[in-house]
Amino acid sequence: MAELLYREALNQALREEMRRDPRIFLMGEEVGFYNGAFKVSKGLLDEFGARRVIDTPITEGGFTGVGIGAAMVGLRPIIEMMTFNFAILALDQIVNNAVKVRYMSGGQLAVPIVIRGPGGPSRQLAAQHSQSLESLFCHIAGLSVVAPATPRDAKGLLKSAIRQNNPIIFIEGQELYSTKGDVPDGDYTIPIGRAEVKREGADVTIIAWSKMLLLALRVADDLAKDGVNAEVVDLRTLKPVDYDTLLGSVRKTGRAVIVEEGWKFCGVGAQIATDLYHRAFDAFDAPVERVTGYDVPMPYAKHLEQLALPTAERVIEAVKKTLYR
Amino acid sequence: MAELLYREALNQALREEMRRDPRIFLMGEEVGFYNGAFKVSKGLLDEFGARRVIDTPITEGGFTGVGIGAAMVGLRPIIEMMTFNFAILALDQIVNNAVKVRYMSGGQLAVPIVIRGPGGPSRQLAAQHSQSLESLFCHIAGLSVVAPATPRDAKGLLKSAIRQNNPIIFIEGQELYSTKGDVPDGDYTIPIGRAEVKREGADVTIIAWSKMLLLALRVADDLAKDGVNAEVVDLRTLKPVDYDTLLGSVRKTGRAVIVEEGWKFCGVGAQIATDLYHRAFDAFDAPVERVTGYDVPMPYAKHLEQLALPTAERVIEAVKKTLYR
Amino acid sequence: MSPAERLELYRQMVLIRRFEEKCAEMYALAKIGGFCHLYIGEEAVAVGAISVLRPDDYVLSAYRDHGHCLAKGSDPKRVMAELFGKQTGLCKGKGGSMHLYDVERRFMGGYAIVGGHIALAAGVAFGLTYQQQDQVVLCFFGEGAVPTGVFHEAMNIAALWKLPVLFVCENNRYGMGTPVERASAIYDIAQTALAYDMGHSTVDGMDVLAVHEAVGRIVTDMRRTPRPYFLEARTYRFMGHSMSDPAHGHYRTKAEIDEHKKRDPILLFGQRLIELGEANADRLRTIDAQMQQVVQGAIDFADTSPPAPPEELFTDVLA
Amino acid sequence: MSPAERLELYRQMVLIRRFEEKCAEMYALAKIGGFCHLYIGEEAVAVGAISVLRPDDYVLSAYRDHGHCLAKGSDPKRVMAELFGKQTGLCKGKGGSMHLYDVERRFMGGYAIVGGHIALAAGVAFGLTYQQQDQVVLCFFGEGAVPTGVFHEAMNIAALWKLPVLFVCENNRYGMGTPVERASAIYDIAQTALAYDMGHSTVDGMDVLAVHEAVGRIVTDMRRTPRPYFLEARTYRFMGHSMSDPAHGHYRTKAEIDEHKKRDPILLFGQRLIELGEANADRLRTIDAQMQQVVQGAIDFADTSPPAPPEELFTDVLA
Ligand SMILES: Cc1ncc(C[n+]2csc(CCOP(=O)(O)OP(=O)(O)O)c2C)c(N)n1
Ligand SMILES: Cc1ncc(C[n+]2csc(CCOP(=O)(O)OP(=O)(O)O)c2C)c(N)n1
Ligand SMILES: [Mg+2]
Ligand SMILES: [Mg+2]
Repeated sequence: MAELLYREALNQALREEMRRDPRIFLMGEEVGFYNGAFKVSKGLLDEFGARRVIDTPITEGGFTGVGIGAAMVGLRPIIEMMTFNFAILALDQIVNNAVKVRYMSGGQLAVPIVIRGPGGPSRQLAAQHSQSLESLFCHIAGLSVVAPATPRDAKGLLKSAIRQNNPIIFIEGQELYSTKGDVPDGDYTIPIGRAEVKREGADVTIIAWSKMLLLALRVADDLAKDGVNAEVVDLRTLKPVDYDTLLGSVRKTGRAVIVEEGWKFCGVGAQIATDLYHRAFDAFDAPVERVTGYDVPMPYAKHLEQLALPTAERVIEAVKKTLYR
Repeated sequence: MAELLYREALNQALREEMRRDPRIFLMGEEVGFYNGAFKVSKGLLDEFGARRVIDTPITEGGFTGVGIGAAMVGLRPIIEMMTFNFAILALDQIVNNAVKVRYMSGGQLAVPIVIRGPGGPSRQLAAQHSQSLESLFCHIAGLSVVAPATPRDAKGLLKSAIRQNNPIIFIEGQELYSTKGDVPDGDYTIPIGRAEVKREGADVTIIAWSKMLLLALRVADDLAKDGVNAEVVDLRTLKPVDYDTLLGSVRKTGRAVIVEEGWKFCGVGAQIATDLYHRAFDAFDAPVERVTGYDVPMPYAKHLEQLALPTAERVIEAVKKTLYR
Repeated sequence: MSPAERLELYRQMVLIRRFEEKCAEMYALAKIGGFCHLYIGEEAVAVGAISVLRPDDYVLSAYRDHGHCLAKGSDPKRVMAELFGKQTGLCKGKGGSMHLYDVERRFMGGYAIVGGHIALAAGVAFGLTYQQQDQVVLCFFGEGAVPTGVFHEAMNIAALWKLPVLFVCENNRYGMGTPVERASAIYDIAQTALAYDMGHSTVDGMDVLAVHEAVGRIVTDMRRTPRPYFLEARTYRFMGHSMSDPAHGHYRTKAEIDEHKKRDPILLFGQRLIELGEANADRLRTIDAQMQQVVQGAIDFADTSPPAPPEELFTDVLA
Repeated sequence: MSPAERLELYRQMVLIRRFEEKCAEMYALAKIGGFCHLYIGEEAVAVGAISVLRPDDYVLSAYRDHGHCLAKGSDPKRVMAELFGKQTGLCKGKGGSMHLYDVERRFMGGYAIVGGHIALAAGVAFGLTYQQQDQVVLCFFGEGAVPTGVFHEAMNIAALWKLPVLFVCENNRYGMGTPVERASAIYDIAQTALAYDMGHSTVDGMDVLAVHEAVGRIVTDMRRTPRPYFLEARTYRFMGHSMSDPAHGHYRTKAEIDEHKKRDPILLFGQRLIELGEANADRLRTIDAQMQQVVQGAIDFADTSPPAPPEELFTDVLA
């Protein structure tokens, strides 16, 4: 067990997996000589060389397509989006090629590709650089989407993502890179598709992922002082959803609040809420509450940006609503 | 009142609006000399000339950006996507420019642009050409999304879309172009953001849009023989959602089935179901049922394609579930 | 190239022609559905170019892909069965006309998003270089794909990284109803390679030997010194853009088509073989008859093959 | 061009330089946040090019946009207030450093998706042509945008439709840490225009008069005969890519930067003015002092301005 930064944990996962399997390569903007825009790939060029750690021109669609093509001939590409904002430019390659080549070919091909990078709003980066796009990817049939919140989950989930054989979206919290946490030594994996109860409680279930998990845990502590004992579930994998864990929790608490940093309409929270109702209609003592980013482009000004995103106050208010307080 | 094809109704809307306002132009692939891949723009080049009916190279991102730029200097572009499958290539322009320029400029600019074209799975066109992408657009803050099911709604809603001052996604049913319906003569509009009860009933509410409305109405007739009196609500505008109409119906029936042709996860139906529960938790006598396309790429083979999409059988089954039959 | 090899080229072109003529019939009978884009008139490009390749070289194409797939050696039976949407099709009926795949023969697919597969082709070439293999990749696409952004992104990457991919632009003068003059700022499409310091040239796409020789030179050089190349093949589509499009909409005249049909690649090559004394009219007729039999065999196979079982809807989504 | 006009160019370059030096300070004090990309070293490009324009001509830029915005005549006070995220900013604090807009002055925005705004610029030019107006559009972007697909789509459309847009590529040799040699298959970026039969040339981006003259010729011609043009301005960024990037990461040496600083555009132009006898050292020092005052005034204005009220979060989403 060592205390590592989230970015260091990801770096370890990349390094260990690349040592294990020579078919794995890392491709993206500034991943090599620059050691990564957020230093996640620090030192990888030195260790693995320019053949396996490849800097690209600014062509997200192009190099994502290149990664898919390489996967079609047996390689295992890891494509870094400098930030997920730019993945929109690769969306056609992801939607129409990465996830469909296998099906269209009747199973002749597989596309084991990890598309990873930082996501989520980040300090005053404004409308074009500050947004949560995970729900867009979650809608696509055949895509798995992962969004770890802790260094331990980041390393273990990235290893699982790299080892599985299908296109997967791996969204790192841009604001989490410098957060610390205990990480088991050496090789371990965290299974894809498993949520985790990060805090036990009996009164209400707060469901969150990525940066919002930290908010949820903070809120849970505040609520405890108020005598409200909140259970906090870290979704970790957004798709496929681990309904067993979620249902186990809401059956116990009868109440759920979903905290989501992105836009509300057609967000992941909508899917989860609907499915929970559908599978445990009678378990709910109150409607599911959703706390999300507001449906506006992200403003630059700090004070407006803070208002645009979920706050502790809004989460607490939502929890109290579920408790009819 | 005249009976028109869906495509003819759209053609009338385009023609009448272009006559009304010289700032409106139509741009896209094959919209001019070819009269439109689906003949929606038939005759417009002859009437308005190549200055206002503009054929483009195959560059969805590029010409959508051109449209946005033109809107920034006072024009009112209508951008045709030959099919909405290709709009993915324009998504960055839509998400990061069309819907954000106004906000980023602090209100100095407006972007009155209509992005329209056929959407939805269509006869054996297979994975890359046969999919429903409306939910992707619905997730984007600041975007309105319209999907008319009848010739009357198509004309009236397209006129409203053209006259409003913001980016709007207008999805025509690729399989509806040759359907017929009564269309009022001359100039009329249908307001954006208003659903319509297309069939009254008291036992269950079936919510659908675009091609799925026709399925819902057919099913409602079958159910009637079974003594089940279904109300069918045509969403028409997917965002913003007309909750007054939806709530009016479910408060009456206590049961809802949402029929959606696209993929289930993070689909429009998830948002609607969650919101209905949230606003009328106690109105429901049964969980909302969703009938959607299965989460697979679209197969080419006809018999598999049919299985991939919502069928009358699946809708009826869902209705019966809500009735505990 | 030996007389036998030349006859083989003729055989392939005739096979593709007869195969697709039947496709048109079968489409009319609704045995084939979806979008179906015929390659009739352009056969010399696929046949001439692919004839240069080793079996382990790779080919990717757009949606007008029947010819490339057959030229790469796929069994006409399984191709036709795919078009019929049958279990015995190359892709179990899941891909259809626009998405043929035959990975065993290194035919890596037909793609329906214009330009999208060009990046994949560069990726396949990247994969080969990464694994220090000496195969090459041929990527076919229409001139309509040249304005697309992804084409340019792939061109730059391929040139920058010296990837062994030959970009074969099948310039048939039209993208659906749009003549190249109204879609591209340059008429001489090969000129686009200047933006990437990439080797480039133009070849008569109606002359199968010219294509064979040009691609031969390029591929030999590419195996020696890996680097991409851009080849513009001037050709012409005799049929409509797809089965749902008339042969001549008002975007081109029947006279124009007839003019081009005088240079029908099969006609030209047949005459050439006769001039060379490598075949006579009878021999050519025999080949034609044989190919018609092969195609009929494919039809029968497809017709009598079972459809994929319903479970197939949910398979092949994930590996 | 008159001596007074030349002095005005000098004044503008110094204003931008002093303005951005203060930005760096204010960023360190956390009065400015987000990504902040300084233009220091590249001032001659924006000032030389925009000095040619009429007030009703249009300019668009990428995220390194302070210089273009100021050169187009925006009030330094409102620009600085925008960077401070204040209500009095050009965009009420909603845009920030990467998204400055001053529509009254026809500065149509700074954009942060590399390449994305190039299509918008073509669109503005399309809109002008559509309305039969004779303005021109200047679109600034870095050499890192040249590989992007949208750049190429816009180039082809602009050339095909003869749109009055001047593409000004500010080639400062690096895209973040990537030297142009590792991002582009061509070193002479202007060559990219060959793929579109578009007029193109390269100019010394450290020489404000050279830029002024080159753009002058191009714009005069463009007003007479509307058609796009591609100008590569060779320049150099003295600071890091953004405030969060050191001036020289290990991607370039301090020595390299110092070498380029010898050709600091303000230094060069000051010497030139003295040679021309149009200014002496004192005069230049006075201008400098004046500009420092202007910048201080902007800081004070921004500092004392109120933030936007909370309701502003929800305004300007829809028109
Ligand atoms: C990105 C995209 N936009 C539009 C289309 C619709 N479309 C299909 S084929 C075609 C014309 C392509 O012409 P070309 O590339 O010259 O190939 P050809 O059909 O002539 O062989 C178009 C516009 C598409 N499939 N993909
Ligand atoms: C589509 C996209 N990909 C990646 C980025 C991240 N990024 C921001 S600036 C930049 C480098 C751009 O270099 P260049 O175009 O030369 O402009 P310069 O910064 O040198 O002025 C990159 C990669 C982005 N903003 N947009
Ligand atoms: Mg063509
Ligand atoms: Mg640069």
